Amino acid sequence: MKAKVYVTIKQNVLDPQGSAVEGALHSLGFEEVGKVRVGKFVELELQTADRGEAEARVKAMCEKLLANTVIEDYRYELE
Amino acid sequence: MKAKVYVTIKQNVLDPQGSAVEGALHSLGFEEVGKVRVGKFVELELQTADRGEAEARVKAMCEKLLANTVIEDYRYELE
Amino acid sequence: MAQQLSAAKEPNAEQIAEQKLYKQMGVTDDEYARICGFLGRKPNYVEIGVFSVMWSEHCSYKNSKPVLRRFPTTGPRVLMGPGEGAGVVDIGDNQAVVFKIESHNHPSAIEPYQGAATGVGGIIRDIFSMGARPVALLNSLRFGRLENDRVRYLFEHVVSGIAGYGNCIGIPTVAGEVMFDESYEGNPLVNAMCVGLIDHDKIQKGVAKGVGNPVFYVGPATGRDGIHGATFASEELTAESEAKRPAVQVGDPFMEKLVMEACLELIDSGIVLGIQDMGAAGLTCSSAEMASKAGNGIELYLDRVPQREEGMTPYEMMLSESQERMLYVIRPEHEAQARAIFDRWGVICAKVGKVTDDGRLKLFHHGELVGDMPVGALVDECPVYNPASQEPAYYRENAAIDTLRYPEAANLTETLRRILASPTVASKEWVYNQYDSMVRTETFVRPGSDAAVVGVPGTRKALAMTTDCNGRYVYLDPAVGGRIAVSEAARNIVCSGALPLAVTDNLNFGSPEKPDIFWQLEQATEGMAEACRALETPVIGGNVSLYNENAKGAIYPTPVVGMVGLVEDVDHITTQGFKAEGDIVLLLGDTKAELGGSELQYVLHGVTEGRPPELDLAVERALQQAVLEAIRGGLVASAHDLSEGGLAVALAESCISGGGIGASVALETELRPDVALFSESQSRILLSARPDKADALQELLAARGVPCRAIGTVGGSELRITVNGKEGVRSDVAQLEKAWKEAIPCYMK
Amino acid sequence: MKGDRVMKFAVLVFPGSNCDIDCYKAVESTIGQPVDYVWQTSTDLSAYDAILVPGGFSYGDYLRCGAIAQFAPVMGALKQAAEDGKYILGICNGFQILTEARLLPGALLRNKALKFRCHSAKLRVVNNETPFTRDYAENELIDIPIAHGEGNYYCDEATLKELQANRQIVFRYEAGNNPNGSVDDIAGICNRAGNVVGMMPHPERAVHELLGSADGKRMFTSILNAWRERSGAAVIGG
Ligand SMILES: Nc1ncnc2c1ncn2[C@@H]1O[C@H](COP(=O)(O)OP(=O)(O)O)[C@@H](O)[C@H]1O
Ligand SMILES: [Mg+2]
Repeated sequence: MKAKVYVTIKQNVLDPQGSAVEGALHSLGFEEVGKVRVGKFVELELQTADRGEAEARVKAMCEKLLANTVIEDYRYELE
Repeated sequence: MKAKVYVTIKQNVLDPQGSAVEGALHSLGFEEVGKVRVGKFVELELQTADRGEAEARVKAMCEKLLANTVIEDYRYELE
Repeated sequence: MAQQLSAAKEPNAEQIAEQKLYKQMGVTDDEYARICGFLGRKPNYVEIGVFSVMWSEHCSYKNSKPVLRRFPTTGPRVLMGPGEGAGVVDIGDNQAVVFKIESHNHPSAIEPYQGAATGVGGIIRDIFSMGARPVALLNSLRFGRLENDRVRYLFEHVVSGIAGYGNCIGIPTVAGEVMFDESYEGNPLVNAMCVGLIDHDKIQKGVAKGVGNPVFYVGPATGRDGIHGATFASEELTAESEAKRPAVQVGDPFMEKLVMEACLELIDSGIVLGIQDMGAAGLTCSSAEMASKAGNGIELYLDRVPQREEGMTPYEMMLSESQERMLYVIRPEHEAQARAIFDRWGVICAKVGKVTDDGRLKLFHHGELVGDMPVGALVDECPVYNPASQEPAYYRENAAIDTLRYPEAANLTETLRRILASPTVASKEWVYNQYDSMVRTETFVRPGSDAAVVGVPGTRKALAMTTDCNGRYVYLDPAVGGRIAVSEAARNIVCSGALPLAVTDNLNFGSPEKPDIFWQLEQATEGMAEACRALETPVIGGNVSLYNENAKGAIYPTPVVGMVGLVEDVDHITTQGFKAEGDIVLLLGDTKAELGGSELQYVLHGVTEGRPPELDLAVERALQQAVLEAIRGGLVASAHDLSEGGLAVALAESCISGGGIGASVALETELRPDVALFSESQSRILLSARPDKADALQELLAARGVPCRAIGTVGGSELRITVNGKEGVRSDVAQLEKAWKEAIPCYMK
Repeated sequence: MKGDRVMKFAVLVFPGSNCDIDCYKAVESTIGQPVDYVWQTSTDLSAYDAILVPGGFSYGDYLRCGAIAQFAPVMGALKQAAEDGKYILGICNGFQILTEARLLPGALLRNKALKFRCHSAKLRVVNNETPFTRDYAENELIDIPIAHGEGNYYCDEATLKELQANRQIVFRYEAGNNPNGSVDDIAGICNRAGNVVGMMPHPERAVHELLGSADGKRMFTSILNAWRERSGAAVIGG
């Protein structure tokens, strides 16, 4: 089974990288762009066929390692 | 309109961060995990209603700035 | 007082009083009554928020003021002592060095990367807000034992946070210390120090000068970052309140670099009347202090504050701790000139207020007066407490402990290897290789010797710098431990070829409301003050961090000493590594049976007990003066101060730092061999000298009354130590180096 | 006489550059030629004979190191200068900018161990026939410090073959001491014409003994000598 994890910086938390990318896009002429946030995207494979189990495991991985829940949110998809 | 951009390291390029995350997951007891790849996830808002135009613009942003096509692939979604 | 619309959901003055909501902000009933007295009415929500931060320990020093008064703060070279962002010390030729240390312990315990990073960012602002160019960073860290997962997580991320910020902004991180002890579990210490250079005539003050002058805000927009954790019990946890929850502060070193360059350029232009960084309590503290120092008032128009988030209330803006922000005052006619500078650097700059003559801090929001407080009350009228103090039982009990009660260490080579591999003693390369220690190309001694040395551009002078404190000694005897912390720092400076100039200190202690902790604080500061007087290194600034406690109680009292010294000529720079085959090794000072608080005790027996080593300030002073004289006279090849792990560890380190060169040492002693090798007696230094200089060196030391013995020679690839003719230690230096270098990486794999 | 003309150096400055001052000082102290800081908004580099793209964290190194800097106004002039055969040296972040701008092939990934590393490093001078390395001996081992988090040079197989075939690999880390996992131990490369060099190690940090090594000095004398030779003037002693 494949899992995709999306880690984003919490709404209220400053995202300096997002601001820098937004500034760069503007100066490149992409002025219509706003609210840029830069997060992480993790793909992984799980040797499990059991969807329920996979879900629990991925959630645990996010909580323990993939996301820093003090400043980041995460969500995931299983395929 | 919202756009989500996923930037991943090309398959044949070594992904040091992915390997490190994989190693860390294994040592945390998630031994069933493999092929971990770490990429970027960029969210942005576009002031356009025209889907076709938005698509062309986002593609241009990716080619120019958001991805380095020497080492990275990208894909995007519009919402 | 007008009702504010934007904050309709905030409790009003009556509710704050009735429900004693001020208590959740850390304001006591008495303090609340006092605030009401100053206002002549009950404070509203913004006002109580502003008072609560201004009267917090962090801003008011209400529990520590009396002990801080013990420190000597003046001296012939001190241009500015405690009070401003940082102290300033003359180094001649119209130049001065500016430095300060600050803690970020609690933020780092929650979010280690950002906590440490923003700690570095904050201390850098303290330096450039004085008008000084930051030239070096140091850090003093304490963690629990590396066997613990959470400790490793904290250690890993604190170090990368420090690296992330300092490397990006381009200020070299050149020195520091890291110690590990379970006492710090759950409450790591993260103290960051910054050193800057300035010309005398450029020194700035944080004053709001000139009634009618505009007040400007510089830096990124304000968000709900790190707002005073006072949330209200009455407020249910809805999705909305979740979104309003104070966010962890995130550092943006790139932004700080731009703000720093722009501010230094602005200061250079000569138009700044007053400038201050927004540190703890952000806009509140900076505006109130600037007004107070000028004897003026300030009006702020909060709707003009650049905002990152929608719907921010006056309360949130006043209490936000968003990073990388500054406040400055200029004359109105200079506005365009200032703007041009900030525009070029791409930094936001907004006119947010005005200097007034009424001595009040007045807050306006969309034209309405939403807060009105006397500046004097905010800054100077916080009650000062004299907490109860009591000598703790452990202190008395320790006096009776015989530190020699454990059997003699059997295998001295193996013991040395174990101590070298103890994380506190082991090489910190894993840490400092993550720091850019060389940017600015003035780092003449990088991390890895007793003190770092950084050149003063365009001169033959240089600055030596270090941080030191052994919390175990301070715990066992705070007065002696305090004396040792200052003396050891000075000794490290002297060993590098510099004259110790002054001290910045960071008092990391437990809760001052516990009488035995307050006793530690009193005793330790007394000991430090004595040493500062004896060694002529006044305290020019510092920081207090109290309430450092974990589930098991207070941390070891850890008054970290940051010290800077002046190298008169780069030719005097001396490092700890042995230099050449055949050089004579000299041990200065007396070794006594002092194992209390030693690394030997901790590593072999897992205890920290007894009394720490003694320290006689007259002896220490004579030693330091003689060694500096010898170094300046060109008699010394290497110098290394003896600290954790004693003589054996110092010898091993001098061999390793010398590129793996060996040494052959013969000790004659009445002490037990393990004691002779691992005792941590103070006021000792290991020197090496070329054979043709050794006699002159010994004569000089004898003439100055410094005990000195030639104990061996440099050479070969082995470290050999015999004690009274019997073999004690014998090992390839490479073996010792392996144990020392691989210890921390091994934990951190 | 051409010999009277001085060689003019530019040090580019982007927001977040922080080795700009070091490069400036290095040119002054090693070869005493005139140097100017050139702010990224400038669009004309025609007055300069050599251009240094310094290290640091341009634009915070956000997104990717050097990614945002490649679009600065000065980059057009830099590309022109490269085409005109002027000497261009990108150090650390400067190397990253040059690859992002495709003035040099390949890309710089995160260090294999994911950590920033700062320490002395031993480099092999692989090609001493470039204008930047002529004062070194072939295969000489030199001591130049590194300080980077993303110095892991990557290029595909075909590009690597080309680099090898055209002698575009200028520096390699000493075998067994590759600090970042870069392909073929590459520490620095040049373009086909040889007038553009990018390297992760910092020669400007190794220009006198107090800094721990003076091995970087000869990069600067090389550039000056190459330029003087090209312009027909006397060569200074190495
Ligand atoms: N956190 C750190 N950051 C930078 N340098 C460090 C750090 N910790 C230790 N070092 C460096 O490692 C060397 C040894 O440190 P330490 O054992 O504390 O020295 P000493 O006992 O002489 O005070 C010193 O040069 C010190 O500056
Ligand atoms: Mg020391």
